[in-house]
Parts: sequence; structure tokens; C-alpha cells
Amino acid sequence: MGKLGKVDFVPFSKVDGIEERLKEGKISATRCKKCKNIYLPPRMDCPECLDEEMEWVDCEGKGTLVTYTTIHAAPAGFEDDAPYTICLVDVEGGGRLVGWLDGKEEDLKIGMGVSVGIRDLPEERMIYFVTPEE
Amino acid sequence: MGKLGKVDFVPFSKVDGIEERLKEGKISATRCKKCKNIYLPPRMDCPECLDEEMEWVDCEGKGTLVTYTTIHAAPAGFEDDAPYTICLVDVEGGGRLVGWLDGKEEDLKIGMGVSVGIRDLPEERMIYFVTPEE
Amino acid sequence: MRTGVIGIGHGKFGRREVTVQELAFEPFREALDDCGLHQKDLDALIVGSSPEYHRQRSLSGVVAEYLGMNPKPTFLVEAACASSSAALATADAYIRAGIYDTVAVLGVQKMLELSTPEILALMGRVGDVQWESGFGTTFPGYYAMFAHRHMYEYGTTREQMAAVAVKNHHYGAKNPNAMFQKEITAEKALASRMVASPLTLYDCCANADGAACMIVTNEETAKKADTPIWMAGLGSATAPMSVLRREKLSEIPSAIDAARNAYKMAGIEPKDVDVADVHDCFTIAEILAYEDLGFCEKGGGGKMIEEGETHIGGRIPVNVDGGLKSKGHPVGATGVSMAVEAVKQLRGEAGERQVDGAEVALMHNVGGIGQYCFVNILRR
Amino acid sequence: MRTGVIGIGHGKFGRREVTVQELAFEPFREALDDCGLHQKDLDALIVGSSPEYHRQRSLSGVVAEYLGMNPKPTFLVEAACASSSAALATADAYIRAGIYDTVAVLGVQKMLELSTPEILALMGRVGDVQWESGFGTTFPGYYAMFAHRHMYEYGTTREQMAAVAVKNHHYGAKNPNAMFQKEITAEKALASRMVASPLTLYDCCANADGAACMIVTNEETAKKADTPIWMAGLGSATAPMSVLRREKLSEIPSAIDAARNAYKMAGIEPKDVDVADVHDCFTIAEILAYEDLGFCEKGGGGKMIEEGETHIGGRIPVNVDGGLKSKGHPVGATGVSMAVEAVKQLRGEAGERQVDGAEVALMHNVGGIGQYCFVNILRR
Ligand SMILES: [Zn+2]
Ligand SMILES: [Zn+2]
Repeated sequence: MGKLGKVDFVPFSKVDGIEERLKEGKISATRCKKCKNIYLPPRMDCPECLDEEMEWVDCEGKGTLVTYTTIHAAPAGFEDDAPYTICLVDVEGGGRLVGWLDGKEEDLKIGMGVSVGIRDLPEERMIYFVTPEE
Repeated sequence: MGKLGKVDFVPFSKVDGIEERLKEGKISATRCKKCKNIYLPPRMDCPECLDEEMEWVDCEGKGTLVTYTTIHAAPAGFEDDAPYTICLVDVEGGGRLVGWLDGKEEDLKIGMGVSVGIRDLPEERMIYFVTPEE
Repeated sequence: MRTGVIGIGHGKFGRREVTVQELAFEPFREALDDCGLHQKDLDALIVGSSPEYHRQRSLSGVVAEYLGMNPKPTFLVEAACASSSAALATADAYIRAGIYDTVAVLGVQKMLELSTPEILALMGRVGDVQWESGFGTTFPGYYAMFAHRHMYEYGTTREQMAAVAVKNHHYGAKNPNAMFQKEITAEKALASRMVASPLTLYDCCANADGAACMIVTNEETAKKADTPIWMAGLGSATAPMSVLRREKLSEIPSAIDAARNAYKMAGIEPKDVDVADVHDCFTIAEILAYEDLGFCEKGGGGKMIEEGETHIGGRIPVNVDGGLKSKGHPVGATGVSMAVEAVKQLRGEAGERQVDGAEVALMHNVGGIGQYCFVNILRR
Repeated sequence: MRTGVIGIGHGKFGRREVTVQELAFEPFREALDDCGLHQKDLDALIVGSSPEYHRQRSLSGVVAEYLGMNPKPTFLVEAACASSSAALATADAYIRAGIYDTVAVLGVQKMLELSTPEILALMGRVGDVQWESGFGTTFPGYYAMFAHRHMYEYGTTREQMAAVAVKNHHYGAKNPNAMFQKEITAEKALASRMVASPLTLYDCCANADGAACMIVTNEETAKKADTPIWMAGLGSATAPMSVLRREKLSEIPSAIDAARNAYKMAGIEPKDVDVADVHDCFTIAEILAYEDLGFCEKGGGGKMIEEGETHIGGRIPVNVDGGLKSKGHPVGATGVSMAVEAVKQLRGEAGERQVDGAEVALMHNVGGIGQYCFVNILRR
């Protein structure tokens, strides 16, 4: 699938267009052409109108910290990364994403403004990174 | 578990006594002390009287061929063994077992008499072998 | 109180480059369209699937979310290859109990996202893992042993088995949702490579991705539909998982028991069946099904296919949707797929595959190597 | 038409060196003994389990065989950690529909036969595998994020969470079936190693092998039992699997919906509950449960544990069997385990853990991270 995340569990998805957009540094959602609902994580079927006419929209990469945790007991594939801090971010323009913190857990405050970027990982994979704003 | 079969899927079972008996060359069943039912494959709980008082009984290793097949498309762990022939044998004294054929599939006739022995495999594992009788 | 089917949907079976929830969405949308309902009109989603094939754990929760079914209840029902027939029977129970009025039953399976080694490892655990799998038994291997036994007891031939494959591919060629839409010849089938003697490649169905969906509802609501189809008889039974504990190996005992229960509930006899979908995971399985369902006497299955009695125009047309053999067998989707085809036949919407005037349809869905069987009878 | 519980059985939870079917046999035997029935008196076996943990595929078929249930029907019901509550609800549906009279509901899970790498790999796929798991989310990690959000919104403290662990171990020490039969101190809990901040080891329940069984039957048959216990309210609901699609993260929305449905069906209010088992997979989960079930107002959960309102003698004693926290959490067995404990309380057979005069018991069983919740109310 879209090369998003450190480990890949899903080889195929209708959302395969995301890979290219990630490479271009875009944080992308999909929007139903019919009902205009925005989906982040993106999806290609609209559960509202049951339609599959979707278009890509890009987000600014700004958002609000919803919650977070630092993982000390890591699952397979993440042993060497622990401890790492996972952040949930409500993105301006709609939707939510999960990203890794660039910074210290101590500096986080739920509700604070954050910016979201994309970083390269080994094996051509990419991951969202979250940076607290001043 | 009991080291029976080429690949082990079940690390624990109440039937762990079978390992020792296999090493002694014994084809063993269990018998409910209460209702005297014989179980091959062996089990330690009697579904008839819901009791768990079981004792081991040994079989002669003689039986009748119930059916067979030669596996050409092998599952994981058996790639190097294929083709191998699997036989189901109704054992004298009660119960049925699955074993590998020592011989040619062409020589098999359902209903024929067979004898069953135990052979060693690598990594201390053991397997039932079935030999057609004259 | 009867349960009625008012909406059906069926996706394309085969290799599908989508996620399992995307796969599920297709027939779900089609089934809602078919009956003009929306998610808000549904009381629950019951998913039939065999979870071992998915990387996504606890499938029904993810699928419910993707289909827009939250906060409606959902759970998964599993009975191996008969999972979605078990789901359908369970939906019927919830509706007849008056707990839910209208339920979406979804059969879905994404089999082809696992790697080949993962699939081979899974295949190695198809039987009783304690006493059988360590000897390298396989799914085709079990049915191969049933075939050898049936050949021994009744003189069934490889040619008769091949005739099942030829028939099912003949009809599958007319089914746009089938994985393989092409005819085959007996010669080609008989000459294909051996998988587990006496079964060759063409005796075996193929793994596939697939999904099918059905909207079922209570009698009152169903009566308002244009052509409600009624769930008239539901039977289910089990047999020992282990072939080491089965008395006979030339039959599927759970099928015999399930059929008896279904016929009794529907108040019919085998001869009243107009069209049937039976579980032809292997060609021998269809021959066993003829006998276990009472379509012919014990041992008469080989002759029944030979004489064309299960072709359209024959006594009881069987698998005229192509069967598992040509549709492919997306484990958890197969039961609802059979039921969707039955509904099409009873509505008279089966096109080139239509059995004229079909009033009673039967589905025979075997789980695993017969540890489960579900027999459902639908009527117009 | 009400469904009644007439037989219960509960095995020892923990590391058990037996197969999954041997594990299942123990409480099944106990439950049959408890009501004086035999397999022939049962119409079906419904198994609740999470299949991902077993090497044996299609569990219910193997278990049905081992329990001597062939040819009776069986199938498996899965809703992650709430699998056997879903199985119990399904048994109720089959019985109220009149399809079966008497059903054995078995919750069973063998978690500790997988290797550590296998378990770690499984743990890595606990969330939405498409959008979340690739970031290294874990099961404790999700609840940790709920905890941080709850701390932020309501000022809940780590000490309040530790108090849940202390309470549940206190009662678990009196439960011979619990995995951990020993008391702990708040100091020890707070000082234990961090798993996913702010949750430490003692905030988390442990994987365990375990099984529990329940014989349920129709009203007519149940009335003949000495002390039938009635299934008075069954509620279930879902929420998005993905935390990326949940509106609030300081509650389990499916629990709120399921509780509403269950209270309505039982015709009671939260204050009428005499004793409850709630899904304390993590200490924060028990605090969320108090609020979601309406035992206290939103945000009041921390204070409720602090003030001892959920101890025996308090307003609503919760998890006085030790909870998942001290019993261990054999995923598929947990729902029936809760129900078995509820029946003991209502029969007055809970020994040292008895809540005097308990007439109404509630079980709250969450699947996964809240994608499912089942709330069942039993009464004497
Ligand atoms: Zn839309
Ligand atoms: Zn006995």
C-alpha cells in the first residue's frame, strides 16, 4: 500500500494514490464529490452517499494535539525505536492522523497547536512527524 | 507435545505421556477407567462419562487400510518430503491413526491388512509408518 | 414468523487489489441499492468470515466502521468455509426472536494478501493440528481420501469427477462474478497435474478474494418488497473434525443431518428442490453432496453427474452459477454467495443461467472437511 | 419469553499446559454437573473466542468434537475481547426464536501457546492495520491515549488508576480461579515499569489461558431449576475501530450506547445495579466504565474509586471477582467469565466475595479498544 508507516500490513488498497502524494510532501485527504465530506484517513468509498467518486484534497499540515502516549513495550518491528511517542492530531481542514513526535513528551500539552510533516524511513517508507508549535 | 509427527503445532497437552511410550515403540491409546471406552488418538477426558480417569493401553500395531492419498502439493515444512503417501488405518483394539506409507501407492488396496510401526525423524521427532501385509 | 430476503449484492470473485473492507463495500452498496434502504434502516451487521486469512484482526469492527454502520451492533460468525451460512442462520435467529428487524449479512474474505509462505503454513494447519497436521495432511488431501474411499465403495471414477468440473465451468463461463469465466474439457481436467491423488488441479477450487451481501428482514417488512424470498428451512449439524473419529469416510455426515433438519423445517423432500448450490470445493464433494442431500441414492452420485441430471434441464440443476469450482472459493463469502444466487434464481433474474420457474432453492455449505454443514432452503 | 441460566463452570485462568480443547473441557464438565444435564440434552454449542491466538484453525469444530457434542450444531462468535458476550447474546437470540431450547455457551482462549515473537507480531496488529499499526500503536498505547485525554479533561490521576488495580487485586486474592491471587499496594503499582505512558505494568491486565461455560435455556426449562438466573437486559453497540474516526477519546461510545439498550430492555436504571463486572483491561478502562455505565457523572470516575464506592459495602461493588486485572484476560473467555461470576453473586454463592442480597448484576464487556461493547444485565 501507500508506504505510510514503518511496517506495512496492507499490500493493496483503493487508496494507492497516496504514495505519490506522500513523496511530494503532501498530507492528503479525500473528498466525496457528491456530499463534499472530507476523509482523513483517506478512503475511496463514501459511507454517506455510498458513492465512489472521490477527489484528493491537501491539508496545510497544521493541527491540534488530541492525545499522545510514549510506547515503551514495542510490538514486532519497532523494538529498536522504543521509546517513541505517538500523537493523535486533529488536522485543520478535517480529519485526524497519527504521527510520531519530534521532541520530548514533557513538552506536550493536549490542545496545543502542532505542525505535521512527512519524513523518510528506510526502505522507501514514510511517516508523519509531529512538531509542537511555539 | 508428544513429538509425534514431523511438525509440532501443539506445545502442551494433557496427553504428554505419549512421548515416552513412542520412544519405547508403543502405539498407545487411552481407556476410560469408568466406561472402558478406548480412545485412539488418545485423550485424557472421557466425553461419555465426563470423567478424567484414564489409563494407557497398547495396541499390537496391526490394522486395516481405510483410505489413503499421495500428497504432491505439500504444506510448509513438508516441501522436501513430497510426494508422500498418507494412510488412515483402523487399528486392531480400537481407534484409528494416520501414518506415512512405507512402499508404493500402487500396492495399496483399501481394506487390506497393514502393520504400523514407529520411525525416528530428525530433531527427535517420530512418525507412524504403515507397511502393507502380504 | 418467517424471515425474508429483500436485498442482495455480489462482488467480483478473484484476485482483488483492495483491502478487505473495500471488498466488503461493493456488495453492501449493491444490496442496499437493491432494496432501497440506507444504513440507518439496518439494526445490525453480521459478518461471516474465516479470520485466519486477514492481517486485520477482529474484522467485523473494521468493516462496520468502513460501511458506515456505527453505532449499530456487529460481530463475526465463523464456521470455516460455511461461515457466512452460519451468519445467515444467526441473522434469522435474531430476527425471529424479534431482537432485530432488519440485518445485513456479509460474507467476506480477502485471501490473497498473505504471502505464499504464509498461505502454505496456514494450509498445513487445516486439519486437527494435534494428531493429523504433523503428518503433512492438506485440505485437498482430506477430500482425496474421501474420493479414494468413495471409488472403493461405489466404483466412482475420475471421469465422473472431471464431469463435475466441466459442468461447473460451463455455467461459470456465463457468470460475470466468477473468477474463471471459461469452459474446460474433461481431457484437460484429467491431464492436469496431481495435487493429492486421485485429485488433480482441476478437481480443486481456487482461493479467491470475494464478498457477497444480503439484507434480511422480518415477515412484515419483507412482505412490502416486490419479490420477497423466504428462508423456509435452515438446518445445521456437525461431525468430528478429525477423520480419525469419523465412522464413514464416503459421506459428509454433518450434511446428511443438516439436510434432514432443513427439509423437515421447510416441509419438503429432496425431489421438491428446483435448483441447488452445493459445496464443490473439490469435484468429489459435489458427488458426495448429491447423495448426502438425498438427490440420489447412496453411491449414485457419479452416475447422476454422468447422466446430466444436474445440468439445466436435468432433474435437479446444481451449481449453475459455476459453483466454487469456477466462481472461486473466498471461504467466508461462499455461503452468502450461494444464497445470493439462489435469490436470483427464485426472482427469475439469473439470466442465461436461469432455471425456469424455480420455486425452491437449496444451498449446501460445508465447513472445512465436514466438521460443519449448513443447509438452507429458500422459496419464492 | 426470557432466557435463563441454569449451569455455570469456570476454569483456572493463567498459564495452562493443555490444549485449547482440553482447556474447554473443564468448565463444560462443571457446567453440565451444575445443572445435571448431559450433552444429549443440549441443542447447540456456541463458542466465543478470538481465533488469532490459536494454531488450531476453526476452533468450534474441534472443541465440539472434544466435548462430545457431535452431531449438534456449533459455530464461533467473535467480537475481540467481547467474543463470549456476543456468543451469549447470540445464544439468547436462538433460544428466544425457539430454534434451540438449551445451548452451551463457551468462552475459551489459549493465548500462551504462541511464541513471544508471534505474540509481539499479533500485538502489532491490534488497531486499524491500514492507518495506525504502521506507526507502532499497541493495545496499552490506545488506552494510554484515552487515559491522557481523561486526565486532561477531568483531572484524573495516576493514583486513582492505581487504586483500581489495588481494589481488583484485593478481591482477586479471594478468587481461586484468578491468575494472580495476591494483594498489591498503590506504591508498587505506581513504581512499576512504564508500558505506554501514563500506564505502567500494574495498570495492565495480563494475557492468560482460560475458559468458562454457561448453560442457558428457555423460560419453561429454566423455571424447573433451583435458582434460575434470568437474562434481563442485553445491549450491544459499536464505535469506529479507528481512534482517528472517534469524536471523543475520553469515553467508550459503544459502552454508552450498549448500556442504554441494556437498561431499557431490563427496565432498570444504573442505581438499581447491585454488583457489576466491568472490562478493566487497563485501570483507566474501569474508570471510563463507571462513567459510560452511568454509575457516576461524566468525569467522576476517578473520584468514585477514590471514595471506595465500588468496593463491597460501597454504592455499586465492581469487579469483586478480581476483574481482568487479577483474573487475567483470556480474550474470548472473559465475557462468560463475567457472567459466571454474576450468576454466583445472584445465587449467593460468591463466598468471601459475596455482595449481600444481590438481585441485579451487570456485565460490561468491551471488544478491542471499544469497537464493540456488550452490556448484559442478569437478575435473580
Ligand atoms: Zn458522499
Ligand atoms: Zn468414560
